[in-house]
Amino acid sequence: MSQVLPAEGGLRRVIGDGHALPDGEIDLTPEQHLALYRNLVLLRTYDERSVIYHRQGRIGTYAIFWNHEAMQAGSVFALEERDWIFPSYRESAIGLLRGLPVSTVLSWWRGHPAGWWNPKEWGVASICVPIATHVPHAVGFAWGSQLKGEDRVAIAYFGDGATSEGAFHEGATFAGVLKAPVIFFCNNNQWAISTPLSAQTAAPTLADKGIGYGMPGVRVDGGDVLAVLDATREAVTRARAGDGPTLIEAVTYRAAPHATADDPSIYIDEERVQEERDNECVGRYEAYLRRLGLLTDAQAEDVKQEALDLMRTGIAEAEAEPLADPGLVFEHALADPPASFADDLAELRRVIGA
Amino acid sequence: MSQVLPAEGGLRRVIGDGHALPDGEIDLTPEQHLALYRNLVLLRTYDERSVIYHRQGRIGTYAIFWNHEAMQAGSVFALEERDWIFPSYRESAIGLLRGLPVSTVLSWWRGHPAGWWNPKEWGVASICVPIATHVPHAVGFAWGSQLKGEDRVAIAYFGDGATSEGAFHEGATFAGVLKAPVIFFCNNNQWAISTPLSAQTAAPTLADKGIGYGMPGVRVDGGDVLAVLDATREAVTRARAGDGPTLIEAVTYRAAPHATADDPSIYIDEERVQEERDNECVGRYEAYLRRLGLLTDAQAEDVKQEALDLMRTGIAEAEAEPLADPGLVFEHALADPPASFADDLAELRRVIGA
Amino acid sequence: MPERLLVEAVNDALHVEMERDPSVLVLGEDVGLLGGVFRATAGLQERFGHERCIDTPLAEAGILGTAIGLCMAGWRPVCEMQYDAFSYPALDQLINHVGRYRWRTRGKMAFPLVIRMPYGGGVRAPELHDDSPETYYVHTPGVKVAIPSNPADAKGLLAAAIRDPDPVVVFEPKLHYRTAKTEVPAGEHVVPLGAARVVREGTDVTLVAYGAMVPLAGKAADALADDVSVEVLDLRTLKPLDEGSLLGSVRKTGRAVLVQEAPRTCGYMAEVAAVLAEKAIYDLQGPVLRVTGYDVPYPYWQIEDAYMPSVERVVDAVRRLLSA
Amino acid sequence: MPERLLVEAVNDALHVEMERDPSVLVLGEDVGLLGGVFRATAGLQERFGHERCIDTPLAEAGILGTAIGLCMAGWRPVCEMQYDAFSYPALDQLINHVGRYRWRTRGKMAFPLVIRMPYGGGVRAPELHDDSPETYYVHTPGVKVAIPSNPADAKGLLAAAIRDPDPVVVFEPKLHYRTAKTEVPAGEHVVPLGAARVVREGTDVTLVAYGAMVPLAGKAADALADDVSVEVLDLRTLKPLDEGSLLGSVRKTGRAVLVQEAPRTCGYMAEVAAVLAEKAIYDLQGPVLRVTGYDVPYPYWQIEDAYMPSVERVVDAVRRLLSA
Ligand SMILES: Cc1ncc(C[n+]2csc(CCOP(=O)(O)OP(=O)(O)O)c2C)c(N)n1
Ligand SMILES: Cc1ncc(C[n+]2csc(CCOP(=O)(O)OP(=O)(O)O)c2C)c(N)n1
Ligand SMILES: [Mg+2]
Ligand SMILES: [Mg+2]
Repeated sequence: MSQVLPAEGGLRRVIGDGHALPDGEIDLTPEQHLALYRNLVLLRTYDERSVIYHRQGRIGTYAIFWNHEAMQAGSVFALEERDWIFPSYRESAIGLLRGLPVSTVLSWWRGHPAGWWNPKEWGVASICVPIATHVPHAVGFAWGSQLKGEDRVAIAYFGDGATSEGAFHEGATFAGVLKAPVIFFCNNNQWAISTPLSAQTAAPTLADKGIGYGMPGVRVDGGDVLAVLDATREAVTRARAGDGPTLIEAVTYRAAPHATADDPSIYIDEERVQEERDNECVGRYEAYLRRLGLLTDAQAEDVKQEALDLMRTGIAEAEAEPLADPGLVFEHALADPPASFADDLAELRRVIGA
Repeated sequence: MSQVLPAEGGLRRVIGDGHALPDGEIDLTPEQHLALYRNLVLLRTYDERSVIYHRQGRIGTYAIFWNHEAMQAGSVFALEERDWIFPSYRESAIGLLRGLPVSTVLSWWRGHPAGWWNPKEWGVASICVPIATHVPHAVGFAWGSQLKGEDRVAIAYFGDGATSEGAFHEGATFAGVLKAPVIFFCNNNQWAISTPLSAQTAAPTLADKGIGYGMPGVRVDGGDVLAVLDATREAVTRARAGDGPTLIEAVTYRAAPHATADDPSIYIDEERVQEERDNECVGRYEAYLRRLGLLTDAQAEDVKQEALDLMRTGIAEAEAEPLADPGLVFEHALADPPASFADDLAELRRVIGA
Repeated sequence: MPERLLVEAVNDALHVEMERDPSVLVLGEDVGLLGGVFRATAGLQERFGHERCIDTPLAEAGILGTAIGLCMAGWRPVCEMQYDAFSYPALDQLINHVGRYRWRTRGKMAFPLVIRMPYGGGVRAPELHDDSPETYYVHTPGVKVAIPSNPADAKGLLAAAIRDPDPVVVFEPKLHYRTAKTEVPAGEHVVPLGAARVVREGTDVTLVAYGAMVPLAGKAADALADDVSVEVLDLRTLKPLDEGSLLGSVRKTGRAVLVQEAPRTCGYMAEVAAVLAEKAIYDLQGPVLRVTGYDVPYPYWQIEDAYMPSVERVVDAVRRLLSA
Repeated sequence: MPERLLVEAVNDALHVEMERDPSVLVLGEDVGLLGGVFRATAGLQERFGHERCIDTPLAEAGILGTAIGLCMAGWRPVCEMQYDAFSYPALDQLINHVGRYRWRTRGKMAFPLVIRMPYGGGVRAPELHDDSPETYYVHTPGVKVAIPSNPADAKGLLAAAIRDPDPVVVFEPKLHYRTAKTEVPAGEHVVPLGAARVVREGTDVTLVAYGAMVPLAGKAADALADDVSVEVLDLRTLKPLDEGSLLGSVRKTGRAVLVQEAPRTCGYMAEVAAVLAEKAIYDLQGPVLRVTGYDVPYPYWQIEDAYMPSVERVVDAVRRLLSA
């Protein structure tokens, strides 16, 4: 039986600051570093372009993940293709790291059916909107795969606020008992919309919650993509070894509005936001790579250009999607639909002439 | 701010075994000891008679609490009259300790309206049947009382299985954040019907869950009424001091069927049950009192007789309740009932001629 | 044909279907070691192992949420909710995920899960062991709902539910778990979803019922037999509703009395009445009457008989209707 | 009279009622510091302090469960659920406790709590921000349900809900939070629960609606005005239903088209149709038609207009009914 460790005190960290804090190391080839950098930039570009697209009225309400890229890219990098990802709305674009087309995710935010993908195709579950409710799905998937003798790990992403929901608790309880190969990845950005962590829980840290489920709790600097990768690798190793779930608390600070509809100026600490923006995660990793001589200006430029190109194509493709047919209202609800659906659709078509 | 303590390792204990284990002490007068003993015996007698009444068909299905008396009597003894008790079905008779008539509780198990009491009259909330759902009620009550400047503590009773429910988690989360003067009293009898604790959670102990809510977790021998009293006193003191909630895990082993309808022989460890029965909580306290010279044979006999008499009167009163009027079906649903209720009742009376 | 109690028929269906399809598994509180508090799952753990009959932690949303993930991993989970009123913590997973996930994948992933639970009153049980919560389930898009009234249907509908490609909720009338042994086909037995059954033919009035109300309707028909020819229709599946059988019967009799034990407002018979008011309005020779539980909390069991639809109330409704 | 948006009227009601009764408090996610994601609770925390306007942890069952305890301590809590589909985790507390606790104390304790939430579709929002969950609430014994269709009623019904001795759920049509400013009485303004309102008089057909469907019904009536005299009835309270107004109107027009945006099966209009099928059967000159959302998950917002009842569908139903 694996041991339940008390949550770590400090934040795990690999990337230094180029001055007082020395850089740490991690087992990655230069190619892997570049691939990871590419992932980070892809997410960053997706996010920044999306905010613009929203302003231009080309996508709807959008949940910004600026400065959350390290948590997403770092953790996914520790997975194998066969492992499954269970995202919340905050990780809406995480499928890009698996090759999901940009246009698909943009279509989701455009409310177009083309935005809904097949989880089996990408190993990425549907975006979960209701907080924490996907946590037990990840547990069931991980455990069910294990029962089938498949070596698959599942990772569920959720926020600090999500840890208050019963769904998180019940999922974590099941995972502990079943020793399911699942990772609970908590993006602790210290806010649930306008609710600060201090109004969310009295737990000393979120990682401390692990012990209540018999799983180790790990705290990591959420802006340090390598620390995130490192912690997730360990969790993946535990999971594959049959030692059960791990709770990872990645600590950051929300440096953007909750979503495009939100105005955080009412509640947030602007100074702290500025600090965070000055130390944002893509730049941190980029500086690290440059310090280690793993990234040239030309390479960085290429990666950024490539991401921008992908976005341009993506939005063009999304906007080129034909108007959805009203028939889709009925089409996928049931595998074996009742006769009434056909009647309803026929009537609808007659009335709206479509 | 109060400090969150890691859950204690061993079980808190006061009563020794008369041989190797020395007796501890607790701040109680001889009269208080006798009152506590009376409470224990009252609960024991209630429980044992109820099982007989059930066999005789005089009450319905009944949730046995044999050997849980120390947890109930010990903890209630630490409260003031103004504090509120939130029982589960396992603590159905806990109101007796506040003077609630025996006939009332028996009527509850007889499915008679006379079994439903006014919580305000006794400081005892209604018996909660759905697991853990009363936990947030206790939190809201405790916090709401504090907001009104009333010095009231609330105590919620629930089982080991209950700690898996979202309702427990959400209630505990609220309590921690609100620093509500509430005590979470977990009767860990190591079974949820047929489900053993090992299939319920992977947490090392249930008390360990406290840290996830920023509250101390205390483990106590649930068969030791003085240890329970002691731990609850501490929790009450914390609560009154404004230091917030405490989680008490009282450890025992279910030595009777889950309820009269249950046959534990399929699943339980009979040897362990026998061990528990040989060391049951009322006898333990009785022996302790005798060792300390605080209880004579005559006193013990009196107390038992008194309890038996109360039961005899109680069942007679319960059985003397007139048949309930069908009008009660409608009577208490709403303070301001719709006109349809009167119509429905009139029709019902016409049809059944009552 | 062997005779079985209703709960034995459920158990039989689970055995047969788990045997037939290795991707079926059962999970819930006390379903394994104990075989369920009603023993509906007795013998499954011995027969199919701990991995296909799992005692879960005490958390209904966890059970249903985990089952969704199990579907994603290729299983066909059958979840037991221990009692009707204890299924409510799982409604969130039901409404926001079970009923929507297939749609969310544009039909690419299947969620062939089953939720089964004992439901209904009249069993002299403590509070909250008596609910008829079908409305909460029926109103939820993306799920189907069946309620058997007898052992053979209990087996056949559960088998159909397990084989169905969509999520299906099966409510089992606990009042009749052990009231009567009747013939149940051995081996594979499937009663298709969406097919009502005329239990007794008649020409004056149609009693529409499901679950525990079907035997009751039968008794009311008996009580009226001298002078009223009563047709009793057992809906068997609430969603999808077998409109054809319903309209056919009411067209014939011209009168309908709808019987449900759930609270009246927005109970399932409201839907049936609405269908009749739309599609049988010219066939109706009188008002559509409902005999239902009342819009109050299920009462203390000593007076539960006053709450539950009774033979007397059904007979009275029929007589009122005939003299209307 | 001041003119206000619907969401401002809600905010006004909260200010007035909290001022009037010091035992009223507001709790929910983001209701305090932010003033609610729709700003329905803006200004309350500044005005009444952190103790009477509380930002809770993110846990809906916790919110409602805590509110029950607050009632026991003598408070009148007003809970906000941030959105319709996020209220489902609280259904367990609603069904098993909110609706039953008064009964459980034999009427000795009051549970004067309010749950209010934005509901409904048509707002081009991501999934699960569009539900019309009223059936889940209406079917639950022991709770009342109101749904305003305009700013004045939004204020008055919420005030009535807060003052009511029983638990009341108020759904606010988020589609119309900011569509129009209309007159709202200043200061205390109470619209009694259980009283429907004829919004527009007519003689040929009654359109029955509530919430966001009332303005829609009005538009349909406009579209038909040339040759059909349409009466529009705004139910305002779903439970208790104002049967008198409903039956009065249908008795007059002889025809009813019922409009709801929730999925059809067991939607609230099933209940209205059932009441008509029982109590207005001899007044009806044609079938009772329902125009509703469909029995499918609420769709991708690019095609939500095809799901939502539209003026065209309502007009079509009326024309079908008139030619039936
Ligand atoms: C069950 C549920 N309740 C409420 C909401 C509304 N809501 C959307 S995001 C959010 C805050 C989530 O905070 P957190 O879990 O910290 O994640 P973050 O957004 O910070 O990534 C809330 C309350 C929801 N989506 N689901
Ligand atoms: C929400 C809910 N689910 C299921 C049940 C059925 N049930 C009654 S008692 C019980 C086991 C409770 O175990 P535990 O919490 O350990 O308390 P104990 O009975 O051992 O005191 C279960 C599952 C219930 N009452 N409520
Ligand atoms: Mg957050
Ligand atoms: Mg237990």
